[in-house]
Amino acid sequence: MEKNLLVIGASSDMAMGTMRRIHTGYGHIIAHYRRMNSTLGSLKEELGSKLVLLQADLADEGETAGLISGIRGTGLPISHVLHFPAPPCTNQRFPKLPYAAFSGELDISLGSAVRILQAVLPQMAKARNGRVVFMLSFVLRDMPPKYCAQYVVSKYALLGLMRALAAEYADKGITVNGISPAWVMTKYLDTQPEILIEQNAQESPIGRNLVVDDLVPTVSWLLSDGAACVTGQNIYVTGGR
Amino acid sequence: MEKNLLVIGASSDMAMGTMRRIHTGYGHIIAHYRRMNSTLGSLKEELGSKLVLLQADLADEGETAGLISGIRGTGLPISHVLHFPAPPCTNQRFPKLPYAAFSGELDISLGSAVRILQAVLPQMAKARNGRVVFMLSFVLRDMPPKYCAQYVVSKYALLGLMRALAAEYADKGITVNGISPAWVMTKYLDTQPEILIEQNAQESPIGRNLVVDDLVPTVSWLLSDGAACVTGQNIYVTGGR
Amino acid sequence: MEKNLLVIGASSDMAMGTMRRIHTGYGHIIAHYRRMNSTLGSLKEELGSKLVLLQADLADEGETAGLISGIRGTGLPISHVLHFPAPPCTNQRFPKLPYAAFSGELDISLGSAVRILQAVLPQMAKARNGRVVFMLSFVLRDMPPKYCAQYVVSKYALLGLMRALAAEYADKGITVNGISPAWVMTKYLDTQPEILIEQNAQESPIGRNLVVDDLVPTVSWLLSDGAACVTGQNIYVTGGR
Amino acid sequence: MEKNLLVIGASSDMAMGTMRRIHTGYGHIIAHYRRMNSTLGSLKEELGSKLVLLQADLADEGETAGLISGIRGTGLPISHVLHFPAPPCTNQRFPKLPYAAFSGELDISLGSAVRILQAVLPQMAKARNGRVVFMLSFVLRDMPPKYCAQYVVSKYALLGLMRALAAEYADKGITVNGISPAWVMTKYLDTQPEILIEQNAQESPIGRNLVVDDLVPTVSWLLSDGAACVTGQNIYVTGGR
Amino acid sequence: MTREEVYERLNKVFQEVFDDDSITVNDDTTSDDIEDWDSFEHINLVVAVEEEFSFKIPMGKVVTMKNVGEMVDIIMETGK
Amino acid sequence: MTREEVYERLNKVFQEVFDDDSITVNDDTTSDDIEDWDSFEHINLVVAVEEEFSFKIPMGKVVTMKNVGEMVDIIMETGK
Amino acid sequence: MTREEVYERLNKVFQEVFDDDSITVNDDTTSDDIEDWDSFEHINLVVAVEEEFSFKIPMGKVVTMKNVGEMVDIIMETGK
Amino acid sequence: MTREEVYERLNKVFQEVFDDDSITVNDDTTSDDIEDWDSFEHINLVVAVEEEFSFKIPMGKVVTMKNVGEMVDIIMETGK
Repeated sequence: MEKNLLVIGASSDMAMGTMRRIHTGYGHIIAHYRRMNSTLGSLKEELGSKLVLLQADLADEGETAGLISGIRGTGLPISHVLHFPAPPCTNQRFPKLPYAAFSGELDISLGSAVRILQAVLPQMAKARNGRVVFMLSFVLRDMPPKYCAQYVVSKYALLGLMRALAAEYADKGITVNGISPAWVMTKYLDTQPEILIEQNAQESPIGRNLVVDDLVPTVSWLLSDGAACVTGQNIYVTGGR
Repeated sequence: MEKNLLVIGASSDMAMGTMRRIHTGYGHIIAHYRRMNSTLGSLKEELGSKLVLLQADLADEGETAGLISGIRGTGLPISHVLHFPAPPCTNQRFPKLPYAAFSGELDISLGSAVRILQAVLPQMAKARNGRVVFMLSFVLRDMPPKYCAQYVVSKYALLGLMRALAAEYADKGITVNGISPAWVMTKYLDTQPEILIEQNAQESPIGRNLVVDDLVPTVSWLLSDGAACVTGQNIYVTGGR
Repeated sequence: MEKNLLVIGASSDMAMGTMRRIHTGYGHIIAHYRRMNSTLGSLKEELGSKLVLLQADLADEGETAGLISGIRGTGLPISHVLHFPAPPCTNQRFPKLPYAAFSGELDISLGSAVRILQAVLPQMAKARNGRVVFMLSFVLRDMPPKYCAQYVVSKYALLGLMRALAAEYADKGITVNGISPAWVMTKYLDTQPEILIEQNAQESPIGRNLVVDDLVPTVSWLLSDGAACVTGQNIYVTGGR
Repeated sequence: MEKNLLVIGASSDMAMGTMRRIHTGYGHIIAHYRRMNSTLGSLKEELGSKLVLLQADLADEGETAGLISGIRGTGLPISHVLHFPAPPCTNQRFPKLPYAAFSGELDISLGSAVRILQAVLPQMAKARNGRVVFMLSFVLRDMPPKYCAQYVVSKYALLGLMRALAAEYADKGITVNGISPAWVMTKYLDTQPEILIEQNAQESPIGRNLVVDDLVPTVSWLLSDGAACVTGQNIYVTGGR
Repeated sequence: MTREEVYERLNKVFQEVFDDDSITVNDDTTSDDIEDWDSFEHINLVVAVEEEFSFKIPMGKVVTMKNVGEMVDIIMETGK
Repeated sequence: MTREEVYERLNKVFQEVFDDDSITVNDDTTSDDIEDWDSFEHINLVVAVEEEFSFKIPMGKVVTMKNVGEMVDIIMETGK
Repeated sequence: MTREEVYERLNKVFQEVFDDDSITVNDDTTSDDIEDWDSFEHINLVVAVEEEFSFKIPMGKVVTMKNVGEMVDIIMETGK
Repeated sequence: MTREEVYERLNKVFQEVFDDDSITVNDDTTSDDIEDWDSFEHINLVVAVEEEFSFKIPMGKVVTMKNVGEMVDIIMETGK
């Protein structure tokens, strides 16, 4: 049965790095992106028609709806889903966070996941085969870091969705899991002060922050046929933090 | 130092049962409610001016803002907060849930918690003393039940808020915790089919569903001075499920 | 129904501090101790015949058997059990730990728990009423500290016993729980270098190490009638570590 | 750098099935076994000198010591370790379990792990490279099954060892993880009544019990270079229980 | 109430619950015969039947009903 | 095999499993009548019955058996 | 750049970060003297200082700086 | 106590802690120069130094000591 991978948030360094490593396993990759960039462009050149690019701003409900019909429009049955979207995380004391910081983050990460998965899961269930992987975060572990409540809340909401879907689809051949990395060196960290990034690297047992390639093998394992009996799990990739 | 308890969602059976048992420990109880009912009415009669009732529909941003100025209006320094609000949970397959079922539930439970705590926490931090307790749920444990993804997601979001606030306020004399009960016999279960309620009771090691009084001692412990070093914890009260 | 409390490891600062605070709730306290000390002596003077002292070295199987017949000999039905025994923890690299460091620690903490609970649980089950509380440790949370593998292993073993008994006795009116504190200032820390103790205090959000009184309210709550629906839980008391 | 895999408990169906699938990745496999059987025999024939078989009864301290010198005797630097040993689990009420059921199980599973890892970890640490994987169990999740306290305790003890070693060796290029399967159809289940096995299969979302091949991909991922940043994790492979 | 009358009303209930007018059930129909008949719809079905025939199906039977025939038996015993 | 013969052997099984020679069971005996008859001993009981009468009790019936009478019915159907 | 010039600009930085124009700092000022000076504002402060004086404060010193005096020393060494 | 005397005793301490008689340290020796000098042995080292020179090294300095030279300075200040 042909495997088609749907990637939400494909213009992130993490998504692009992952696609570059794992595309061989799939017939087509349908990749949602928000802003085109050179890396994604060259990946498109490399993969040609195998990589279907769909643009949308997930903060806009209408565009998300458009994305969904775009996915349907490809006529490709989705078997695997990778979910990456998350707005850049800025640090702020709780009382100074506008509620929009919470709702906005939830609409993008949770909203995109709910709407798009509602569109693709029924057909994955009919096919009795599917894999869904959410990019979560080490903040889910125990006591989270201070001063990013909106980020922590949105990751917990995704964790809840992951668990709820894992339970609801466990008897339908579909696994739903998450991967929770420590800080990964990507554009995503641009909003963080350099000293914090440096501090994180020093405090890590491996003496450095993670890079995208540290995560790829775990993502591919969760997407693989061999992980058919692993569901509802949140895998921490932290180098021992 | 006088203790003043703020109760959000006071018209729920759980809130009313709790207030009835623990009011003696507080100078005043500021109780938000949505719809007046006879139990709350008689509690008001009983407690008189000690119980300050404030009405608001938390689904309405304006009314929530009004509630906050109402709380400020009392001029009473809040030292303890109990958060109960959650819309009745209906069972539905994931693909059939409108996104409004998620966002609506989050706006009420998470939204009320964020907005109201942002208003009261700074002064609790100045006082270097405070207790916040969230009513969470057993669905947070491990594999959740099927067919209530919107409920699971909103409880996970609150769990995330609880943990984030516990971390941010641990050095300010404020503890933030949650209590996660199994099914409790209250109006809240009216939306559940009787056979499911019966089933739950039979499957419980204690052979029955919980009642509000099963939870009160745990809530009072978390609110007590003696629990000053307990924070970020989610206490399961399930009778051994 | 009269409540009789059995305390294993009563000569520890933690046990003595706890008994001093909670003895009023019990008809008798049957307290096992290893070495008499002045504090325990004065507690005995204070409580008189209410406090039954039984000496035994739990490292010695014979003496443990003697202790059990001693408990039976009192003819007092045990309704509540507090388990404290743990050998002082010394830091050592894993490869340098003799296996006796593991088996010795397990024999004392796990061995005493298994043997004594096997003697008292059946009658507690007949009475359809009982409380068991284990003193565990914050090392159970997430990544444990380095260089005390034998200590971590023995605490995990007790956690496992706690969970197994909670499951087996949930339908018999018996709750089994644990309490996991961060560093508590007691004799027990004498084996730790002062700088580590100081370091721990500084790294704690509350700016100090715990004292026994920080734990007592949590222990009494777990032993109370009101906690009848709380079982299999491990409560962290860490001040937000 | 040549990879050499040490397998403890190689005569179990799980170990043999795993070795058959993953041997190609290793220069040599040093396999401890207790009793020779035809499957292991034919695997030896197949792999020839690549598979080094060492016999020992881990319940006997002397034989374990002999095993360790046997491992050293091969002169092969161990880079990867798989730990399987666990005595067959029999169901019994807690009060009827002799303490020997606990200590015996611990001596075999924990004792073999401690003694053998103490022998091989230092050199793995010098090489700044290593993988250790423990076979744990789904009983570690939440409320364990009833009537096998000795089994639950020994798995928790191993979980504790896993975590303690993960923390102590995270900065030395060594990862230590566990895999926790639901019931797997192997000789190991021979001690379980058929109806329980059937019941388990029916209650599983996937409608069957696991087979060894359901676990192998997860084991190989944890052993792979790609999992270098995954440590201290316990991966549940349960099909959604 | 004849068995036929019961089936007439029962078929309507099934068609509504599974939102499929082509469904007709008989004594031997089981959950295997209707694709969407899982634990979730089973509860909805029971609730709908209880409403249609205004009576409560005892817990035990909810779990053990093997086919529609048994359901009809229960309805005819105590349903209205 | 007569019902009497079954009961003769069955009583021995019960007496061994519950380790109590005073136990005698009849058609109406249920788990409520024997204090130790919980989920754990139920399994042991089934295993012992299967051995004594050398046959397998189908899964479904293991769960739904309401009283010893039903157990005897099953034994007489398929037991030896 | 004289110590006075540094303090002139540094005071502005402190006033902005802590959003309080009344703040003036000197060699002996420590985090104890400014109520809001916690781990969070310390990072913001360092970032603001780095921008104002366009240079990077080495990690080690960020952690060990005991008072504003030491901060000024670092600025005068390498700041612009 | 001269710097030489301190080093004489200090070298013994290092040799015992790291259980290696070949070790000799000087002002520039850092944890990088001694393979086993990690967080664990650092604590043991501090404890051993405190015993040998019967004084307490203040918490802050335990963390910030950059090389053995600084350690010797501290010892000469307050050690006996």
